[in-house]
Amino acid sequence: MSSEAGTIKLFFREAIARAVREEMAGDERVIVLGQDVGAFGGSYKEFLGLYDQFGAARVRDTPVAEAAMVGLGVGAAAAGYRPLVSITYMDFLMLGLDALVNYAAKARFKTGGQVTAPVVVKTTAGAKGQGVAHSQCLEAWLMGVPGLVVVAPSDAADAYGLMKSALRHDGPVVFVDHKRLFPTAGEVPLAETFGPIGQAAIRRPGEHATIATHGHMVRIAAQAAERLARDGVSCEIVDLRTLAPLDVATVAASAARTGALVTLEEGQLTCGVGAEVAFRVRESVGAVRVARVGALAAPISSNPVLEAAALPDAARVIDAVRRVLG
Amino acid sequence: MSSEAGTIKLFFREAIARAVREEMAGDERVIVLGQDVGAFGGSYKEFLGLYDQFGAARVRDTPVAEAAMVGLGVGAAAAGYRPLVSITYMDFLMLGLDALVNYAAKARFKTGGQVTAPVVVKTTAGAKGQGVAHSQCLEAWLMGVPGLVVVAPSDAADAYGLMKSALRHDGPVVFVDHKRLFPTAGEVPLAETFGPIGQAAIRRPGEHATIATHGHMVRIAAQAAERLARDGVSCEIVDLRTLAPLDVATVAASAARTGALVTLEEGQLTCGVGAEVAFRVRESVGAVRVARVGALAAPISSNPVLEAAALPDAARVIDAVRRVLG
Amino acid sequence: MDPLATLKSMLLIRRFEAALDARPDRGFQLYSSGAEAVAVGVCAALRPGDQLLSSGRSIGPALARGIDPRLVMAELLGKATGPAGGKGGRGHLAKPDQGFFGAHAVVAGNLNIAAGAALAAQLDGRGRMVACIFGDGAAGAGALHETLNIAALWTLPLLLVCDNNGLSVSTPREAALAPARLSDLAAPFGVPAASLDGTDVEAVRDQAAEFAAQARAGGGPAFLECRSERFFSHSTATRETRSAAAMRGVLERCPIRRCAAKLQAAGQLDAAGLAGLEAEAEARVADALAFADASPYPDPAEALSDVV
Amino acid sequence: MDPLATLKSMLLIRRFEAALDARPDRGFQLYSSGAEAVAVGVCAALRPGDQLLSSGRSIGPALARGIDPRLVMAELLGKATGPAGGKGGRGHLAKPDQGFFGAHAVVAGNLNIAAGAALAAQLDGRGRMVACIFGDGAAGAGALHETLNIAALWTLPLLLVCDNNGLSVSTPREAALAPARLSDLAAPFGVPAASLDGTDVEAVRDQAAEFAAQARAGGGPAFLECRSERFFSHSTATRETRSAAAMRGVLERCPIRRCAAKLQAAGQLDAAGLAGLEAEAEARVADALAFADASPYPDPAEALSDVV
Ligand SMILES: Cc1ncc(C[n+]2csc(CCOP(=O)(O)OP(=O)(O)O)c2C)c(N)n1
Ligand SMILES: Cc1ncc(C[n+]2csc(CCOP(=O)(O)OP(=O)(O)O)c2C)c(N)n1
Ligand SMILES: [Mg+2]
Ligand SMILES: [Mg+2]
Repeated sequence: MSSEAGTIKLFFREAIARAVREEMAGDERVIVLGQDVGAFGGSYKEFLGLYDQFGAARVRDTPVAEAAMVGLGVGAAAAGYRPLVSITYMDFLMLGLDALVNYAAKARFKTGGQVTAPVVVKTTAGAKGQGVAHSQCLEAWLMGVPGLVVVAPSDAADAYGLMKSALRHDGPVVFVDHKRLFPTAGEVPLAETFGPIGQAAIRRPGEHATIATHGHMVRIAAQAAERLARDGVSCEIVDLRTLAPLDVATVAASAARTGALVTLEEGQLTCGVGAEVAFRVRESVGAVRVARVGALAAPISSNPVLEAAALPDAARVIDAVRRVLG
Repeated sequence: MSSEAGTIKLFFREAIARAVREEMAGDERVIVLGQDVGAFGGSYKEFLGLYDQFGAARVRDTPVAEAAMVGLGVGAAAAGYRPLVSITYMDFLMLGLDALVNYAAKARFKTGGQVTAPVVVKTTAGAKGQGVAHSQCLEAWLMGVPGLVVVAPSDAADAYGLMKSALRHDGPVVFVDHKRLFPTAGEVPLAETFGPIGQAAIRRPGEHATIATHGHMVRIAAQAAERLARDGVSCEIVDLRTLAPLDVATVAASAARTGALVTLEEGQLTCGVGAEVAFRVRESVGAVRVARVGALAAPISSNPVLEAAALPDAARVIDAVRRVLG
Repeated sequence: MDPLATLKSMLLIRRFEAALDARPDRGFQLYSSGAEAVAVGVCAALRPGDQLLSSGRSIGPALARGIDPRLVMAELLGKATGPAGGKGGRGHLAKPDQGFFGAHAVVAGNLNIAAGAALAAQLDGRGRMVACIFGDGAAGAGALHETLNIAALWTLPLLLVCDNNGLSVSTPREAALAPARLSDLAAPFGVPAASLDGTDVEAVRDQAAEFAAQARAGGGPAFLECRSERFFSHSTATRETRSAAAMRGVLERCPIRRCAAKLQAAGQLDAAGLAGLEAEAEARVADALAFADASPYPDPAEALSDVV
Repeated sequence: MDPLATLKSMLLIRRFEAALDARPDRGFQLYSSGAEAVAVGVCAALRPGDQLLSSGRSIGPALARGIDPRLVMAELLGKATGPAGGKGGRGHLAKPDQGFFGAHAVVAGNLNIAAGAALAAQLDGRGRMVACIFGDGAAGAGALHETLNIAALWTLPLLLVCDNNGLSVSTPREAALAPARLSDLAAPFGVPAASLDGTDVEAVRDQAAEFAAQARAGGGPAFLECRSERFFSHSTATRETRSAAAMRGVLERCPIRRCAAKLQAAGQLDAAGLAGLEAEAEARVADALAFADASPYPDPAEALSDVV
């Protein structure tokens, strides 16, 4: 059952299913739209059981039509519902950006508050052997869209808590998970809890350098910190958890203490999460040594050798930390 | 005719038309696809005359179907042609991102060099009274896509030279212009010239602060520099001209001289052009005071009062320069 | 809705746009004149709880849906007293609490949004339905295909109304769309469709009413093509591409004159009565302008409100 | 292409996939077994200068187009000797110089790319055409609508082949697509269409040949729906959702057995002859595996080559 008191060990995918189940049970307006989310239970079983419990009217398999899927969710949201739209991989979210960015993100503003679109677009980022068009991390695009909230949990507890909060938020939320997180397990509170939107978390305290990252990369940061610790280098890991709004205060406070910041993301560095975090931290704490780590500037191949070569790993993070520590 | 020797005064839109005309005349593989690009000559008359000269087979009016427009251009490019696809406003490019980002940008890589897609996607960014879904600047999204070249001319000469180079480039290029630039005029060389891709230009030399910007904002920077000059503050204006690849060297050298950098863009600041320029410059010149200027973090209304309030203007640039000069 | 009411509604749209167009401060606008019968006919088939969505060409739809001309004028002129406080403006008019879910300036961008609103109406189970007016140009967009397919699969209470004025900016419908009739696009999905003269307000109203009744009864979506005219150039910023001769033919097909003539022939209206209705429309428009003129622009600080 | 050649080609695909699937290092794969007749029948109608595009389910199309199994195996196993140096891999196979323009793993993502290639073929004016194989799931995407419309308007030499195996991952075609027959989607655009049994390689070949001839003659696009089967689960990473009983029915509809039986009935093939062809296929696959095994993985530095 549980290793710690008051918690239960759940797989990341189970934590998502639990959050959606609780919200669907408590609020009729919550519905799920997506490809193979019904009896199949989702590509990563993250919706398992919802169809049996809530039925075909509230858990809807859709055609392969991402533009309409997002549009339907946004439209139903603007009409008073709270749909969760599952876009299997973030690469395919491009097909639905018009409804998400041109409509949902602007609905509240352009109607002077008459309309809000509380839709949650859940999508899976990251590379795991599926190639150039099934591996991208586009969080940075969404961070720059006023009106969108973007959350990116790194463990089961946050997958649960942030999904709960996302489904209660009164505007569009993009919930970004990762292929490599679904099979990971973690302790989740037995009691109903809500993850704080806009609040980063310090996953590991440290003195010499701050590593600011999110999602699956938090695990890579932990590996790097472990190895650096053996050499007496102590890293503080800040899990951003929410990318929009960004909790600069927590990262800045940490960087101010350590004096060194390494940003880590799986996606592209150019105009990426790290560039933004670095800028905002420097604005608020002035002189701090900074380095950023991300994917190589190339498409991500499904080839095992090339994928591994392109993605950030502990070794690269360690190099970056040593660089900023000069 | 001409104010300077060897040049001719052309409107920005005429400079684009001239470049496309010359390339179409010299290379049968160059074709134009877009809405109302034929007899109508384009929304801003930037294609005027091409239809009469080259005919309906090479200058094709398309339906309102941005996804297919980009896909057709990319497919024809991969099959050996050099299409220019006109996407009226950059907001609508979202509808065509799948073909551009998931296919064109990766075609060369994923085929190991067997296929390249020399397509030019020309699109118009920026706000000019047309509202929340017709005003966006999404250059930063594209800068982070490996495989894409992004150019953004600020005057007629570069509109001509960079369009020429874009149509000769052996991969996908996004040519970003701006609603407010079409009616501006400038001196363009009479002789055939090619704008250097990946090379920024110093538009105004200065000693105290560097302003790095692109497109229409170069004109705003010039206004700010003029006014600051009256107070004895001398600004160097670097026109990035190409956003991918980014000419960091020129900006860094300038910032190293002046010791202060202000980035200016019309789009959103978060994960924007300025965040990237600032990071890369700091990487290469170390300590430099930096500030960034961009739109307010909100959708851009067509409302004259609210649009003006949201967009960067000379006053804000002046404040930023004074801020970095402490 | 009685015949005189539909005529009144069409007259209001026509006069409203003429007055707005005469304003030097009107900015960028898209007009519905020539297609009044489409919006008015469709709205005659809608009930208070229903929702209407439209393309950026939304003055006709908004007024036909019964939104106070004062509010519409204020919004279009960027005044703080508009339903969106002047933030939406042209192309984004909205008053959902009165059944106008809103316009959207992205061509075909409102189709799947409308399907989502129809899904909400279906889940509500109160017999409400949704109508979405879009142009012929939008019929070339994949959004129509995805929306028709899902609306048919899920029997959504959705009426798709194609206001076919034969043009997308300068591009003739024949050069942009392969189908012989745009209503044919519904057939593969088993969605009932009709194609009719969009200058005949009664024909539009009757067909829309039939489809609306089907939708309310759980019969699912329908597709209504209305062949209308565009009396102005595409927008106030777009040059006219049609010849003077062609324009004469276009202006011939006036839905208002057609409606008035029919009522006069039927003895339901005489010259004096028509003059009275025109004067009434003029008065409402003058009042709307006065209201807008008396209204302030929004505070610049509003540029940052209602964002998240 | 003679009947024995089509049978050989189908056998090669079947044995190739069986051998690949048996490899612990095969990674994520999508198989064509059950739909061999679709790719082989279509390719029998193509000429050297033509181009074939496919969905991510591309082993059948690549081999049917005549790409050397050694190259295909090397690419799928991530070896540097693959046509893309191992960079493309599953879902992105390509060998354009041999008429396989390429696979694309984005559902429906290859449709408008294929139309672009067809536009190039039309502009070349050398009687070449383009075929694009996509799944039933892709028929729900707006890309099909936009592509059909433009291909029809511009009479592009494009053959759209829907490999309808009745499933999109776990979702039955009936639950995802409203049309009674997917080929009906072509009708509104005036695009000729046919719907046939995709396990009958001769039927596919003959209809594809007719449509290809039309396209070459300037007759424009066509739509060919082939009702096939999926013998494996959606992918090597996807759990099977069909019952054992259902699978028995699925495996009944084997295009290879059907073709072999027909040839035997016609006296063009005997048991020994069939065994010989099977052995030949086995041998080619074994050779392909040996080639791939003897090939190196790409140098990690390749991760940064061929980008811009
Ligand atoms: C996706 C998209 N592409 C292009 C445009 C530019 N545009 C605005 S209105 C219009 C014409 C649309 O024609 P139609 O749908 O027939 O509507 P009409 O203007 O005739 O009422 C176009 C191309 C747009 N707003 N959205
Ligand atoms: C745009 C997009 N959405 C979703 C997916 C995930 N996906 C991969 S294959 C597939 C099923 C497609 O079904 P179908 O088109 O019938 O092809 P089949 O697998 O049956 O050959 C899906 C949904 C994708 N690759 N691309
Ligand atoms: Mg029209
Ligand atoms: Mg299928």
